[in-house]
Amino acid sequence: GDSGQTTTSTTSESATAAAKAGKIGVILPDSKSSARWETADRKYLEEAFKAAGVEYDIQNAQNDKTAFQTIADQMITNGATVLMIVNLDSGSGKAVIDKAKSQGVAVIDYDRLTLGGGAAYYVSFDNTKVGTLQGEGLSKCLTDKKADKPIVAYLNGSPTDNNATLFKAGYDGVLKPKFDSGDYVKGPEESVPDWDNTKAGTLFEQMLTEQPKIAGVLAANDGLGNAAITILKKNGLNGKVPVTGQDATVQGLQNILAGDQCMTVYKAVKKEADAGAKLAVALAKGEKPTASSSVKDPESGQDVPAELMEPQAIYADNVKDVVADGYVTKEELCTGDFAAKCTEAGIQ
Amino acid sequence: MSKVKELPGEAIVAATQAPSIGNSFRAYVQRVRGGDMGSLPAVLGLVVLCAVFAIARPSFVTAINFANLFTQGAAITLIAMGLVFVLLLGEIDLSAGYASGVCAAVLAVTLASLGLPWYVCALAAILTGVVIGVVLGALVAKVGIPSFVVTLAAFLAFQGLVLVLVKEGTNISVRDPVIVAIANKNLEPWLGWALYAVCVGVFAAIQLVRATRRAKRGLTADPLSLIAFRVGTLAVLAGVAVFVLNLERSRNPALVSLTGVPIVVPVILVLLVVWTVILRRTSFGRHLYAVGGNTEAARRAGIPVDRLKISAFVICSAMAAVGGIVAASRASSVDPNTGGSSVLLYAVGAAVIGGTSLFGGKGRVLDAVLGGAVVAVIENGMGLMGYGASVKYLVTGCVLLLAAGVDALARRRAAAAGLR
Amino acid sequence: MSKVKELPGEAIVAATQAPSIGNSFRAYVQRVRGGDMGSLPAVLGLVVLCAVFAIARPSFVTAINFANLFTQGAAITLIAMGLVFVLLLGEIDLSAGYASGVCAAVLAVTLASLGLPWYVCALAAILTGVVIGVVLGALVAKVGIPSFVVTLAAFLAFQGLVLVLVKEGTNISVRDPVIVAIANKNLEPWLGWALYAVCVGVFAAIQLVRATRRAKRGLTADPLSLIAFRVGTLAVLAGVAVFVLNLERSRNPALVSLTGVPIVVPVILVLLVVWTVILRRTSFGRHLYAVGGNTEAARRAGIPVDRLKISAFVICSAMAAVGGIVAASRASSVDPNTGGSSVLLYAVGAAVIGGTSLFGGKGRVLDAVLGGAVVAVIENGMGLMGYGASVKYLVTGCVLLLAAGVDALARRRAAAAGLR
Amino acid sequence: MTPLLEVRGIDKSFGPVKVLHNVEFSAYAGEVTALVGDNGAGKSTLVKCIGGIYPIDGGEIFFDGKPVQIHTPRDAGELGIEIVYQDLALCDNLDIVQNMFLGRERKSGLLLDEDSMEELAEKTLSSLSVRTVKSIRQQVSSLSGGQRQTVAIAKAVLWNSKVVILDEPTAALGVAQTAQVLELVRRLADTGLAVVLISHNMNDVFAVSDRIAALYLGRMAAQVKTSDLTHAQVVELITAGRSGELGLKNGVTP
Amino acid sequence: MTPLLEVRGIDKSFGPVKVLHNVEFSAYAGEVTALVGDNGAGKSTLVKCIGGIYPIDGGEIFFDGKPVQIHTPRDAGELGIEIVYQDLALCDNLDIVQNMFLGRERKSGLLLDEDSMEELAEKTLSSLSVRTVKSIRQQVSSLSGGQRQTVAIAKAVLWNSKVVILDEPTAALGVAQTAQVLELVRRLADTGLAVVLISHNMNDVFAVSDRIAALYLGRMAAQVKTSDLTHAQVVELITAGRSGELGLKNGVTP
Ligand SMILES: Nc1ncnc2c1ncn2[C@@H]1O[C@H](COP(=O)(O)OP(=O)(O)OP(=O)(O)O)[C@@H](O)[C@H]1O
Ligand SMILES: Nc1ncnc2c1ncn2[C@@H]1O[C@H](COP(=O)(O)OP(=O)(O)OP(=O)(O)O)[C@@H](O)[C@H]1O
Ligand SMILES: O[C@@H]1[C@@H](O)[C@H](O)OC[C@H]1O
Ligand SMILES: [Mg+2]
Ligand SMILES: [Mg+2]
Repeated sequence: GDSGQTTTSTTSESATAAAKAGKIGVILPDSKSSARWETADRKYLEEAFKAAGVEYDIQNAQNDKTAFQTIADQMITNGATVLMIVNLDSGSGKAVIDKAKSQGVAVIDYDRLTLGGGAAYYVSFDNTKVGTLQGEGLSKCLTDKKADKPIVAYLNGSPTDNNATLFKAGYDGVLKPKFDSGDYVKGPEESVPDWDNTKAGTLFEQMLTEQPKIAGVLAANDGLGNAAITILKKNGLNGKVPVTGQDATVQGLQNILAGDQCMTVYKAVKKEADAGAKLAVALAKGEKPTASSSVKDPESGQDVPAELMEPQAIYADNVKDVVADGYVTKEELCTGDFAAKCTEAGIQ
Repeated sequence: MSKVKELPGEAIVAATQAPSIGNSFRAYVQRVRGGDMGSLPAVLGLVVLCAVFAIARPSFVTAINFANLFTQGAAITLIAMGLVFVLLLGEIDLSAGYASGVCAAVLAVTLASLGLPWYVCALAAILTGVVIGVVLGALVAKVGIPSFVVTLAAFLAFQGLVLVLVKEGTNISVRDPVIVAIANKNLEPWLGWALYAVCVGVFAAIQLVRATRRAKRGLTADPLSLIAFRVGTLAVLAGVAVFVLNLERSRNPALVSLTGVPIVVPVILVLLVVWTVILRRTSFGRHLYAVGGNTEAARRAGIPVDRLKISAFVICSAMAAVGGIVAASRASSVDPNTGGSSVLLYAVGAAVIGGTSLFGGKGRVLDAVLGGAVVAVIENGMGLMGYGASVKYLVTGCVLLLAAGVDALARRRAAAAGLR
Repeated sequence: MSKVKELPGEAIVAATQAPSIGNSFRAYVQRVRGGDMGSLPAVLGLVVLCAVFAIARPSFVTAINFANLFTQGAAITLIAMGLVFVLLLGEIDLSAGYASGVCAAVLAVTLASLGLPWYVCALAAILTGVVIGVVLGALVAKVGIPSFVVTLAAFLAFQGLVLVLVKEGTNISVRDPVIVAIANKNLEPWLGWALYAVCVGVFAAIQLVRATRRAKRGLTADPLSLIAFRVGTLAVLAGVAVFVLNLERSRNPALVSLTGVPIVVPVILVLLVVWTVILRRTSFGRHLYAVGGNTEAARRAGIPVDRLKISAFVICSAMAAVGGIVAASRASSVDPNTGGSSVLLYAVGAAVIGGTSLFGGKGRVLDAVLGGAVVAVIENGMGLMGYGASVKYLVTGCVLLLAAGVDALARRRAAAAGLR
Repeated sequence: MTPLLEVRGIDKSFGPVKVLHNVEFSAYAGEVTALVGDNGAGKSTLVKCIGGIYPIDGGEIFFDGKPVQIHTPRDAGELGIEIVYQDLALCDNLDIVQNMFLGRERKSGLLLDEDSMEELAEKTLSSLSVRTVKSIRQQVSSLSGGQRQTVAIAKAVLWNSKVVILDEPTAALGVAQTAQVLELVRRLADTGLAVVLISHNMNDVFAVSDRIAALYLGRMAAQVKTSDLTHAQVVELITAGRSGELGLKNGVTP
Repeated sequence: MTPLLEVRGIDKSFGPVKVLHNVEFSAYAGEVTALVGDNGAGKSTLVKCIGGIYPIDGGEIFFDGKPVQIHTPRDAGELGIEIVYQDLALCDNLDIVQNMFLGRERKSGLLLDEDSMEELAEKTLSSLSVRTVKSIRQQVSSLSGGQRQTVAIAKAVLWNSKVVILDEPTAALGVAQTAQVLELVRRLADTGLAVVLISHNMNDVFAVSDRIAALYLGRMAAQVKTSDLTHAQVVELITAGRSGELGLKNGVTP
């Protein structure tokens, strides 16, 4: 766990640039909603900042919004001139943005947009698109399985996570028409508090008891997907009921290779991190960078300059893309029994 | 059961005259009416809950749901069983939840990264629990920091430790077939019946031996009829349970067959029996009650209070480790949330609902199992109802209150009768 | 302070002869050495923590960080102040965190949807707290369900209630300037000094009046020199604090000026004084201690124990509402997480670290403030250190343990000297 | 003469165990009534029933000839019944003064009047010859057995009550303190109070009491004038429930 | 004759308050030594120092002539010192049998031997004429004051100890029970044990003791043969610390 250690370093190569540049503070939200924050985002951001030779400080609020604000206070106290935040909710996010602004500190919304917050920039994936890919993925797998009027269950993300709302909007956009047309049947639906995988297991077990004929599961990310797969396995239904996911975690990819999971959505976090870091570094140097597009904040109605990345759907046949991208290493993925499946999937 | 001293003719009439089924039953009714409820409220609460859920959702009374109940409640129940020991002393362990997370993470890491055999890894997890217990116990007993503070600090530290072990937030899969089987597989039907036969047989034997031994010494002993009644009740109830669990409950019997007693059931049973014997029939257990009832009196009786406190924390953390292993098995993975969120509160709640006192001196391991069953039935039933998160929280809270209310009102009535 | 009875010549030497600075100091040292530590351990812990952080991170001792400390610790401290009342009775309120969330949500909803003026909304929030307290208290006192179970149920139910109020997971912004000001704005510098003058003046007056009144009755009274010393100490410490908080602390003074005592400081101060007077100088407060010390004795003395319990829960929930308002102000929003996560454990921890007993009968409102300060300093300092999540949890746990260890070891030593 | 306090036909069970059977008992103003009986006879239980600690299963309580309901200790206190219980009920976390005024604190305005309470407590205690208490601001947890007992007695006599019941008040007291308490008991009765004294010490009983009531296994064996009884007769009533013509006949109350 | 138990120069303070000053005390095998003194004189404190409940500030303890260290109640128990404390230390949540064998349960194999404990407890209790206890499987919380006292005494005499110390054991007992306990005390001494009896009842003291030790305000005023003392002298020693040639002189131990 070296990644846990936050580095406050100045790289000597670009000391001249750093001399003028201010310090950048990054606040990550938690480590239980997804593995990505600590394993991917932190790593890629650190690399980007080191390369730019700026001082930085990355901290994780661990799903505690009081801590989130305290960390923001402390970063400003420590001399940060740019903050990049993944908010826990728009309200506390806005409080941080307001306080920072009043002190002349610029703020970038990273991955999650702070509604009504008025951040200087927004960097993310197209989250509705993520949901769309999941919805399309599930239909594809159901078609492959030649399912007839399948009952589809939802395991939504945390009710408090705004991205979860966007994902749902995405997959509803694909699946709702099919429910309406009668091709699919809408099954039970639950939002999993805090993306808690243990709770998700019991929730899904009870869905299945109440509605034994569930034929497809839209799980909002790989952790929730794995919880559903465990229950399906117990009932001998794994591989027969397709399950979706998100984040291309090692666990999710292994489940795909094993045939238990239908698909996941790969978000090339490196791109997101690089884009965010680029904006932050520019701001820290006192520049006014321009963004490629903009997003309309539905609450304030203002346009926020934005950089939006494209997510990619991953099925068994293109798991190798994720490895090739360096997001997951072959060593972690192809352990034990999976070595053979990796070869089969063309991963080298 | 109780030894009655003979009183002069005009003296107060003794509660139990000669033990027989009739008299024992009358004495029991009197005891209950007098306020010594034992586990009745928890059992009553359980029955009411089951009835309500069964009416609201017919799927509640299916074989599959019955089997689900056991696996869903197992981890909490196991942690609660350990907590009983700490609560008996009037102490608390807020860190038991995350301790189970740490131990589960140790299991997952040793399995995944080191590739050791499952029993070595399980042992490592339990040993981790033991070490945790020693440290917590020593801080409480030897240094004298209140257990609330020690375990609050541990609650934080273990959260950090889990993160370190799962590399700051990854999800470690548990794929070892034996470990996964614990919470996901079932005993062969014949094994279920064998287990049943052993349990009922041993119970009958113990009852008989004890009665004859007491009779030989001239102490009041339970009559054969009463023993037969007890053994019969157990045989019928356990028989029905085994029978139902041995029914086919697969959604697709052609594809896969799903029958038998879930493996967690014998795990819980064995631990229940072992800990109950230790609490009730060894001097160690006796001393735990004594320290919880009156620490000073225990100290004056020469009981090594500090050592006892440390042992209680060790048992608690070790049971948390067992709970963690079951949780890891059930989720087939470990993540930073394992043992977190409401695990601890539910476990303490289970012990308390079962009848264990937070102020020490009163409690049984069976309490944890009964209370754990109440908590599991509420979660299970609410899961079937398909409410949204908010309604579910609200209803769960109210149901919990109702279950505890039965108990409280019964005791109230008893207190009004002068017993408390 | 204490009245000494004259003893025969060969009798044991009394602790305090005539009160004077020298004698009072000697008596204090003896009391501390004898184990009556008062708030010394918490204060010592605070000093050590501050010293360590100041050395590790010079930014810890800046004016801006000093001001941050107050707003960061305010909500937890306020909730802890209320919890002291419940803990004094030997009860617990696990729902205080989410109760603050519910009340904050009521505030936000009435502000946002109904557009009522801020004072009406704040009142509605506090009233909600009062109602919650009445319900919890009645369930504990009248129905007789253990407070752990009642408030565990409430913990779940309130979680659901917050979700209902914030419409299943959105978050409601709080934009009212007055409410937002509470945790985010400061007093005008002159107002800070005025407050300072009033506080010191009133303190001096009370001390003087009490001493002269006791002297008149022929009871031992504190001498002028001792009073002067106390008032002087307060004047210097508070003076330095006000001075520092009135320094310019904006990172960008050209853009915005940031000076003055944070508004939460007088809020906490007023509540601290009011509750302390109620606990120490009214019969209501006296009865709380009595019930916590020996419920049966209190009942026999004719104290209405049930009513007292309900009042304690009302105070606790009302203070939770105040804490919720401050939290809503600080976050400028309310969401389903308000009052959740570790708020409750930190609040109880604050009270316990300050010296309040979980077993009832021992505690002061000041404990909550001191313990709250310890918790806030740990969080604040750890935030400056820039550790990763796992390390931060680990270190926070250890620091908490150390802070509590000072206290425990001191009391241990005292117990060895025969006092407990 | 109507008794100031009278109970009639009191029954009391703890669960299946019946502890008091149809007990009659009276205490008269200006008199000391001794309540005697073997260990476990039910003396303390009877007192707790009168004090509102235990609810009674049957029977009636009369105060000054009128039937009254005593459901809580508060009710008893309001009638003017003051009791020193055998299991002294003191709050260990409070000091002597605070314990003595518990439930009836003196106030000036809304706040407690600590000074006048301290003064009064001091006065009462010194009248009971407590010499070794270091400070009346000492917590009662640090008192010796006898000192605790004295505080409990002082607490009860501080009020202008009409009935004072003392359950084995001198059990833990030294020679001098015992004499002082017995003197106090007599003095209280002489000022017109009804005093009930429970004691196992026959010398004390005969020294101060006007009337003796003997409980035997939960039944009232006899309630007779002290002057009509001998030492030996009382012991017989206590240990056998009867003595000659006096007492229980075959377990039936006379 | 060397005393079986001897303490020399014991000092004990509670914080700033010094409770025992340089106390000397001996108990001889085969004798009953009465320890008397006013309320708060320090009797119970001395006993608790000997029992390892309180650590001593200074002084030495000798057992059978050899210096010993008593740091915990366990140490005292291992030496064969058995104590009935004034603040009876019983576990309210356990029953009578469980309390009597606490810390020294009988076992058969690894498990408790409940039956033999029940038998033995029954025997011991009936020798102390306890008649009103309904069942020896009753929790001690439901016992009367005297019944609790009896259980505590029975607990102490159950063991083959060498020294038995009883701190006001008869305070709550009835007439018959008191006689029984005094008889027991004498019997224990006659079988060769050293018995220490604390009591405020001079009759009891003179009835059974061989030697009397008087504590006065934390100092040992005198330790003399009972036969050399009169009733009045002992009362004087208790209340004034001296009596003629005997006792403390200007606060200095003789
Ligand atoms: N709470 C209770 N539950 C069950 N039995 C009880 C309870 N309280 C008292 N008893 C029983 O009632 C009987 C009478 O008890 P009580 O305390 O009134 O006796 P007493 O006359 O005061 O005796 P003593 O002189 O020893 O104080 C005893 O046998 C006792 O065991
Ligand atoms: N824990 C303590 N803290 C402070 N003072 C104490 C403590 N325990 C006892 N004392 C004081 O020590 C003195 C001696 O107490 P001790 O209990 O030994 O008296 P005693 O001789 O047994 O009296 P009694 O006959 O009333 O039982 C008393 O003045 C008492 O207040
Ligand atoms: O990547 C996801 C992130 O966008 C969301 O906010 O939290 C859960 C993660 O799985
Ligand atoms: Mg009694
Ligand atoms: Mg004593």
